[in-house]
Amino acid sequence: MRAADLELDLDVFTGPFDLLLTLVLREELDLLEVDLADVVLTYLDHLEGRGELDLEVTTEFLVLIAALLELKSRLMLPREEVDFDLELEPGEAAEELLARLLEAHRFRGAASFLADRLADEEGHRFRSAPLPPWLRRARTDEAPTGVYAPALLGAALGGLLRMPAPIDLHHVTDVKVTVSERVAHLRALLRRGSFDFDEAVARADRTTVAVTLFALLELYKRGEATWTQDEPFAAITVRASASAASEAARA
Amino acid sequence: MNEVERTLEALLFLSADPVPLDALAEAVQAPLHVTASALESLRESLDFERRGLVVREVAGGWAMSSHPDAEEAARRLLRKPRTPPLTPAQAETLAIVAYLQPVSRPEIARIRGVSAESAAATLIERGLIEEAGRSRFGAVLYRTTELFLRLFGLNEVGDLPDVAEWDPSPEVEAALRDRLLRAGEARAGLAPATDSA
Amino acid sequence: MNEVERTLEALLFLSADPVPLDALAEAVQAPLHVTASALESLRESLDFERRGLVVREVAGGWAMSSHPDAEEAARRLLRKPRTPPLTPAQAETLAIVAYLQPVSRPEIARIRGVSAESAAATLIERGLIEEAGRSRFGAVLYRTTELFLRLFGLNEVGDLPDVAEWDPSPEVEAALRDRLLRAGEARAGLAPATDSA
Repeated sequence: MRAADLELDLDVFTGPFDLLLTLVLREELDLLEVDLADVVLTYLDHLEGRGELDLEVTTEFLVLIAALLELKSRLMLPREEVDFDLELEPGEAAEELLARLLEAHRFRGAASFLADRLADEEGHRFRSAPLPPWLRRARTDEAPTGVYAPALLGAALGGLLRMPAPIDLHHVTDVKVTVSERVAHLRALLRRGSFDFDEAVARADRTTVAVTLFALLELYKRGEATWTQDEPFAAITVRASASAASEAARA
Repeated sequence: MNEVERTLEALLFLSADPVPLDALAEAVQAPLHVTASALESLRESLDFERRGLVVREVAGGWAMSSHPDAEEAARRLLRKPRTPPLTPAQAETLAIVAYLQPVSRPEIARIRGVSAESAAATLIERGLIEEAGRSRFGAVLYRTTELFLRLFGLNEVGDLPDVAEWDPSPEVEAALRDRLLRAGEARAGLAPATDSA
Repeated sequence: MNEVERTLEALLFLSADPVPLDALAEAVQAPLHVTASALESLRESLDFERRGLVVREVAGGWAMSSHPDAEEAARRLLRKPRTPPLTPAQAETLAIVAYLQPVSRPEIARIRGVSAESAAATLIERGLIEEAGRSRFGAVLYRTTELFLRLFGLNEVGDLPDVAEWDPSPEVEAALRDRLLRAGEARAGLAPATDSA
């Protein structure tokens, strides 16, 4: 089964995965309303049911779902952001996605042409028999001399001696903020008992916001903090977790 | 059938690979144009007399093969199943190599959106593609082989149809682009655009 | 030529070994006597039309071969080493064997960063390299042949050109073998690509 055939039953959509993709690309279905986690869960159920792992299909699925996640995350980003020039604008992202779709379309067409052509040509079979014995072995003394240039070998070896260029990482931004820094920052705020997450990341850049979120998750894992949020996009109130608070009281 | 023609028929029978015209001419010790017209009349006589063999120009040389009409019987006799057809992954990888050669594996993976490793390995094993040196980053480049031309009945890679033949029509492309862009912009407009966070 | 005859001609062309009558009859789906007389008339028509091919009944069945008259031309065409240009993979493999011989296949693969299996097989088939015993770990070792020397116009392996001319980083001081292995591992992504030496 191809990943495209995966049957989905989501809140906003019921049908095969490839139809979902088509509808999203045609904007007939709002990607923001599609719960991609449900798509992944459906796929995991499917894998479980099959009991075997087809790597080709799984890879195809991962690529499709990753493309959707990328697109969805771009759609959710505020457009006015200018200081965040690492990423493409949604428009550029769509252009890039389109270019990829067109290129893939082109080569899928060429691929089916080749597959058909091979099938058509199959009737022309070639003989694969060894040469008769009297023709089989060429004698060295009958061989022409100097057909190949020795420089060919030197050049090939020179190519093999070349060290590949180190991978260029200059486009990756330096990490200016670390999780432990942000953990320390959050712990400082926690001493007040509770605080608003927005407060913790006031005037921070996007990377710092993300790292602060990681730091918060880390504190939750360690049982130092927990949080509440009344509704989506409402303020997130972070407070020291009960156990941490009691420990602090004992101390 | 004249002397040159029958000798050429014997040579093509013996040769496993397509033989270039000049090598045949040298072997039959006849001028190029005599050899070329003898090959042409050999090709015609096999066809005209409805024989079981076909002589064609493929992969830059002349080659003899069985007639497709004998395929059913050949399959019964040789008990060899058809050469396995190409899987979609192999066909796509082969198409990318055929049209963009020389092309590196990362480039193939980028176009396909999935790794091309196992498909490329199978195509190499089947002799349809081969290494063609290295990119400036040291990645192995691939190109199609002579066997590829032979199995696909092509004289040279240039005989492949223009890849643009499979492009979606400009209308479809424009509509797709338009929708993608509008989707992006509409969503961006709707998303919470506060910068206070 | 009728349907059975042309199919038989195609089948005999494809078969490397003599084919028993009953196997042919089964493949063309005709009774034994029909198949036998079709083979007979195929044999006669090839002979009568003075074609380059011969069909004969030999031990074990029917076989097709080239006409003995074409032997001289076949010798001119085939009995010389085939010297098509070396592919990049073949040139790399041959260079490694030539400069480091004797060298094992795993070592060649490590230096190249990709398997050298099919390139090595072709080089052996063309008589440019040959096996030279086994390493102490049991891997097959390769060395170049007399034919190699002749085709490259060399008197002995010591006459190979100095690599210095093509050396991208001549300042590095280490044995050729070590440097090749290091670069190969860096290409395969196993080692940092920095020039540590």
